[in-house]
Amino acid sequence: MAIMTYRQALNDTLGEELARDSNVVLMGEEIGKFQGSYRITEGLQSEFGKHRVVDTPIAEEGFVGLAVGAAMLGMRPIVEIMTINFILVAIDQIVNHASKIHYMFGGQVRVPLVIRTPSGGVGQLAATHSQSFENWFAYCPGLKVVAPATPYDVKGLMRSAVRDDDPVIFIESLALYDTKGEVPRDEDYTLPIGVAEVKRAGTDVTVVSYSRMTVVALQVAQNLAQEGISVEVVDLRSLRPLDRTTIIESVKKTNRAVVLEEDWYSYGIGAEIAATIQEGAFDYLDAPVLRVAGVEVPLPYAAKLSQASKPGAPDLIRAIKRVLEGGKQWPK
Amino acid sequence: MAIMTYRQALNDTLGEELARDSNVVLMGEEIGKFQGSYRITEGLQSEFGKHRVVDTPIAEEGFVGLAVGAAMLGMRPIVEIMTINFILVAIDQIVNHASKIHYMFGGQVRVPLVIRTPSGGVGQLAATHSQSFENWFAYCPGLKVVAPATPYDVKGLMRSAVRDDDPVIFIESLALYDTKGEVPRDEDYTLPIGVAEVKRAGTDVTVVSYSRMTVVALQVAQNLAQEGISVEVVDLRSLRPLDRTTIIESVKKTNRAVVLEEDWYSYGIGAEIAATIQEGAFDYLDAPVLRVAGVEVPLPYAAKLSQASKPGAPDLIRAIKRVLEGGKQWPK
Amino acid sequence: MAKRTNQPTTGAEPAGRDLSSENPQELQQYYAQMLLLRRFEERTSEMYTKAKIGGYCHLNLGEEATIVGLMAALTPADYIFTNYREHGYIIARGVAPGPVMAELFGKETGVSRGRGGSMHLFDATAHFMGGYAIVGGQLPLATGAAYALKYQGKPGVVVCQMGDATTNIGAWHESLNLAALWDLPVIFLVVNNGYGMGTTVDEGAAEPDLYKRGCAFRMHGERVDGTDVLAMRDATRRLRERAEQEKKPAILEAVSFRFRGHSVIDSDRYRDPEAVKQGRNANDPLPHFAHQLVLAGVVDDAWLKATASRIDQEVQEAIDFAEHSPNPKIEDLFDYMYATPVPNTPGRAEAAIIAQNAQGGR
Amino acid sequence: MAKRTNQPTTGAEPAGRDLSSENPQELQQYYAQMLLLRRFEERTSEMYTKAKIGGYCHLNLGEEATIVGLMAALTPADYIFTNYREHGYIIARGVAPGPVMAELFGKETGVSRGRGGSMHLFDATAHFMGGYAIVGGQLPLATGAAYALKYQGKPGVVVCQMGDATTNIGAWHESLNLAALWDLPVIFLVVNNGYGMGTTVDEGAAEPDLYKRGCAFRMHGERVDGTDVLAMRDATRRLRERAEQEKKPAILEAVSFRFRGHSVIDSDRYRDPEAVKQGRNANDPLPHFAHQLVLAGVVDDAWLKATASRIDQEVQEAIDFAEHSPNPKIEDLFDYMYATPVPNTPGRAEAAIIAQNAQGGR
Ligand SMILES: Cc1ncc(C[n+]2csc(CCOP(=O)(O)OP(=O)(O)O)c2C)c(N)n1
Ligand SMILES: Cc1ncc(C[n+]2csc(CCOP(=O)(O)OP(=O)(O)O)c2C)c(N)n1
Ligand SMILES: [Mg+2]
Ligand SMILES: [Mg+2]
Repeated sequence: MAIMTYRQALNDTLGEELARDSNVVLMGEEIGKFQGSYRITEGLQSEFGKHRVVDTPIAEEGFVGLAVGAAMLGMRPIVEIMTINFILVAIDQIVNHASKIHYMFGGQVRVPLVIRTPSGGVGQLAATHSQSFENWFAYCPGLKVVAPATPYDVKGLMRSAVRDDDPVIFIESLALYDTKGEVPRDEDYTLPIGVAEVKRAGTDVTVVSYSRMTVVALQVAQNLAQEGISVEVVDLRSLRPLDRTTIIESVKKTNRAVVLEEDWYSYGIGAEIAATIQEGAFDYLDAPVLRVAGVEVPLPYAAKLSQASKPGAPDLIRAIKRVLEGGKQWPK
Repeated sequence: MAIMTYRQALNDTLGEELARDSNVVLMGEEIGKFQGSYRITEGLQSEFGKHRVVDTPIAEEGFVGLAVGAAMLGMRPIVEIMTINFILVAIDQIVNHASKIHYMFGGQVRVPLVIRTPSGGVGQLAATHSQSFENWFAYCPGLKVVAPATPYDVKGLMRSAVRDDDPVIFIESLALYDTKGEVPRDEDYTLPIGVAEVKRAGTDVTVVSYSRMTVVALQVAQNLAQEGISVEVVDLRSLRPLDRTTIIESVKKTNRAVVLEEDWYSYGIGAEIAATIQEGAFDYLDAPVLRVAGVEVPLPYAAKLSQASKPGAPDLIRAIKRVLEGGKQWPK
Repeated sequence: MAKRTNQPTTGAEPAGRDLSSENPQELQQYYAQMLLLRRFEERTSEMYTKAKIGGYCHLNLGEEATIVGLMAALTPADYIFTNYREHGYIIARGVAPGPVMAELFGKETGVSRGRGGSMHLFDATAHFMGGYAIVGGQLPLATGAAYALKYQGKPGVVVCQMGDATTNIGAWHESLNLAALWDLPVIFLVVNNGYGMGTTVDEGAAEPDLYKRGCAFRMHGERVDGTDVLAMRDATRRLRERAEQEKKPAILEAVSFRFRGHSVIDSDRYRDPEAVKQGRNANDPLPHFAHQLVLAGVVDDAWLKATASRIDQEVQEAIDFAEHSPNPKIEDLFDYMYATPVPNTPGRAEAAIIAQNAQGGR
Repeated sequence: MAKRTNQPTTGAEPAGRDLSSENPQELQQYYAQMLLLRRFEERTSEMYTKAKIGGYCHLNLGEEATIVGLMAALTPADYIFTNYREHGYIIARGVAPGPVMAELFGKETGVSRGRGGSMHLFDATAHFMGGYAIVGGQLPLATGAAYALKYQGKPGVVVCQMGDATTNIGAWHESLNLAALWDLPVIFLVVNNGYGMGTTVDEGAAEPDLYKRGCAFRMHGERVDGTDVLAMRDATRRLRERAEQEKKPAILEAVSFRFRGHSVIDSDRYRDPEAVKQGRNANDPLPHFAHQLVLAGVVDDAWLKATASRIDQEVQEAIDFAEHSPNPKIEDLFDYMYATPVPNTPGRAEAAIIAQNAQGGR
């Protein structure tokens, strides 16, 4: 085992996949000469050359669509969208094209494409630079959407995504890039898309989350263990397909659930999780499923307002305690 | 009272608002000379002139953003997006700009803008022309999203939308344009944005829906009354703000709920409704909240496949009967 | 090239033309193909009226010479991306009319297995890479296909067809810039039929000489009479050669006249019926070409008659094929959902339940 | 106009310039304003390092002449939309440095009440209509503002500032086409500092002479030396006049040199430090202009010294103002959420709970 950062896990895997298959290319703004705005692609252009690691103009719709078209002819592009906020100008190519091409044309052509992009907020990036839109993509049949929380999962899911013949939206997190974790040395493992993982077993309450929020949930679980509260943490890992079985089985055991998510509360990922749980584990629930999510404002810049608008460990702890008391108030 | 179609109600109200306020303009593709692809704006260009009813090039991002900018200087544009499928190329201007400008700039400027567009499917318009994306907009703080089901509601909500100083997404339905309803003559009533309506009172089960699905729900309710099943129909009317209280109060009374929605099942509007109900009426629920929604495929063209993929009255009836039996299976 | 946007030629009888350098069989085939497209679209319109076809349906009437001339210049290695007005393109590319009509009928034997419909035709073997129904959506895709050809060192070029009004959307700018910047082998074919839906070229484009709009990318552009099959073929050949050999993209603007409304359900009431009639007569590629062929002695009246009846027959057979083909089964609803299967996705079991419910009156 | 993209001028001492037709007070003011922007940005960078400022922060160093020249030509009726690199613009437009610095500090006294931050400055009174942080996002908005001016018959024009790399995005095409098609009074100011982030103009634009890209819309374009405050002012005046009187939009490309990395956290390692140093020396608008003013007898060393210390003082006061201003209150979190209140939205009661929780360690 080696210890490495989430960033390093991404960088390594991208390098490995470039080396493995000459049809794999990386594309995006500033990923080459600039080394990537978040240094995910550092060193790769020098290693693989400008035709494998391609710097694009600022034209997200153009180069995302270009990657889709190239994929239709057998290439396997991995596109970086600098942050998910900028994906809005390219979303037509993803949702009206990439997601439909295989099905709508009766299975005649495949779109082996990965779009990787960090979601969520960090620092004080304010309203236009702190958003989460993974729920939008998770809504769309034809796409696969993954959102790993650890360097280990990054490697396993990125390998699967690159080798998958469908368009995969690979959600990263700015705030995770520097986090560390164990990764097996020299092992070409993959993780299945569409399968959640119980990252920590527990008996009193299930916390369902993904990406950075899974890390927060695991920390809270560890802290609450000291208070004698046993938290099970289900890490979704994939948002589409959604592994409803793993979620429901967990809640059938713990009888209580909280969703922790960084996106906005209404119509976010947590809505689907709560709806799924109440439908699948109705008779098992001792309290309503609560959602801990972002406050519904265009994220303000000022540090304290920004902080107060983002979900964090204290909010999760409060929610867990509420469901343990069978708390049923609404609104929270 | 007059009987008129949903289309006529739109056309009338747009004309009235054009007449009332010279800052109101209509903009969109083919809304003038062509009279609107769905004839919503028929006759308005001849009546009000080319500078009030403006035909645009095919440049949704450009003219939606143009309308936002014009609104910032005091105009009150009403933009037609021919169908919601084409809004994807303009979504950056709506979500990254229109929805944030008032808040992010500390309240210094307003964006009194209406974007009207039909959502959902009809006929065999296939994968790229049959989608529902209102859940995406409902997710975004700073927007208001309404989706009327009847000519009466169209008039009341359109007036409110045009006179509101925030960006309002006005969701219509292709399949409703020819439906008829009663509308008071010569009365300048408005309906509040953010308030749901119990469109039919009942005692056995609550059906929550909006837009065209409300019409289906009302029909089903009428039919099931003959079988002795009393269905309460809550018409959301607004998706953002969401009137949680009305939904929850209804379910507290009926103890059972089904959501009927035309969008895709996972991460659709119904997810938020089900999550809201289980949280707000947990102790009152005798069965899980079920969702009747679109099958998760890029809508196929072939008539039977297409039909089978869309939710309809029989599906709603099945779901209602399931919740009445306390049905708790998953998956359905 | 003298022809101006929105200025249909007058109905003067075309002069005889020197066709001595042409292969007569090829000329005959061009004519036959144009007639095939014409009859196919006329019958398609009829089938739509009979409710055999649903959704939106856009015809190529008036654009036959553009399409046939284009395809005459392409090789099997080339790829074609189009918009939703593409019935003629896939047929002229060599796909049998039967499976095309079957797609319009929504049948399992259709080119897209009934999943796509009129706006979404596809044939992998013919390198016909799809009709796309979001205006401008095919431009980045086609640019990407050209990127792949160049990257993989394969021969061939990509043709990206679109309408005049499509040059006003952002994807135009981004795609052409990328194609020019990276020297990609792609021809952007702008079919200028004078209208978006009811919007004229001048009402949408601040530079209505559309072939000139490549100036923003230092990209070469040409305008050609899209009702002249030979001019169209020759222009395509030139630009194709340049694209393949020098990897230089180009714009080809083909000007023609839209015979009917935007789609079969558009009653075209924003155009003056008299002007439309005149425009149609003046710009109909078929009689003009027939006249030239007769004058040059390439065909005679008997041949024209025989060809017409052969083609009527062929289109009728396509309709019969479509009519008698099976519908896709609801049990297959989730086939082609994902190319790489993953857990927790619905499959045949779920489709069977949906099929059962549907029979129960869904 | 002789100046080419990406070819910084050499460091030769500028020749004396005939300034006799200029108003000396105005010249002094231009210089003082340029120096104010310079010092403001230098201190901003310092404050960022001290963690007084968060988020992303982009400086105008090297662009002072562009900004001051632009603003010198505008009238109070005009409106300005910019990208995220806009500190200098709002100050040169007349907004006091204090509230601008306060915004960077995230304070309630900031120009956007602390909600926007460095990338999202706004001042309604000054008609400074916002910094926008999505590349190209401001273009349709500015076009719409011009539309409103024309519709409402108001005087004035709109200036839409952007960077060189922004000319590659679709919103550019759609906005310029609309502006040209509808004859809107807007000037598209392209600040060509040679780079997107690390991408040069040639690496992004197939037509790297950016002012020429208006050809796709029959739109006039000019290139000006963005380090020459008077050239910039005069070009703006000309285009402004044309826009206001004839309602003709135009492109103005102002070429300058980016002194540092893309943003304060960019270490600029993709540029050769020696070349950057040279470029900075050769293209620094301040010493060049000071030299001209001295040669022309408009200012002397004593004036320059006094001005420098006055401006240092002014910037220090801005920092002090920011430092001592209050933070926005969490209790106000939902203020400005909606301009027209509607039911079922969170308000002060909900904000109070959030504030309480936040104190409890959120
Ligand atoms: C992004 C988008 N906007 C609007 C439409 C609706 N629409 C379909 S075709 C069309 C006109 C296109 O005109 P043109 O490009 O000239 O092609 P033509 O139909 O004349 O061949 C419009 C507005 C669409 N499909 N996609
Ligand atoms: C749509 C979008 N894509 C990418 C980014 C990230 N980004 C911010 S600034 C920038 C470079 C812009 O360069 P230019 O237009 O030349 O302006 P400059 O910063 O040089 O003033 C990029 C890529 C963004 N904010 N928005
Ligand atoms: Mg056209
Ligand atoms: Mg730049």
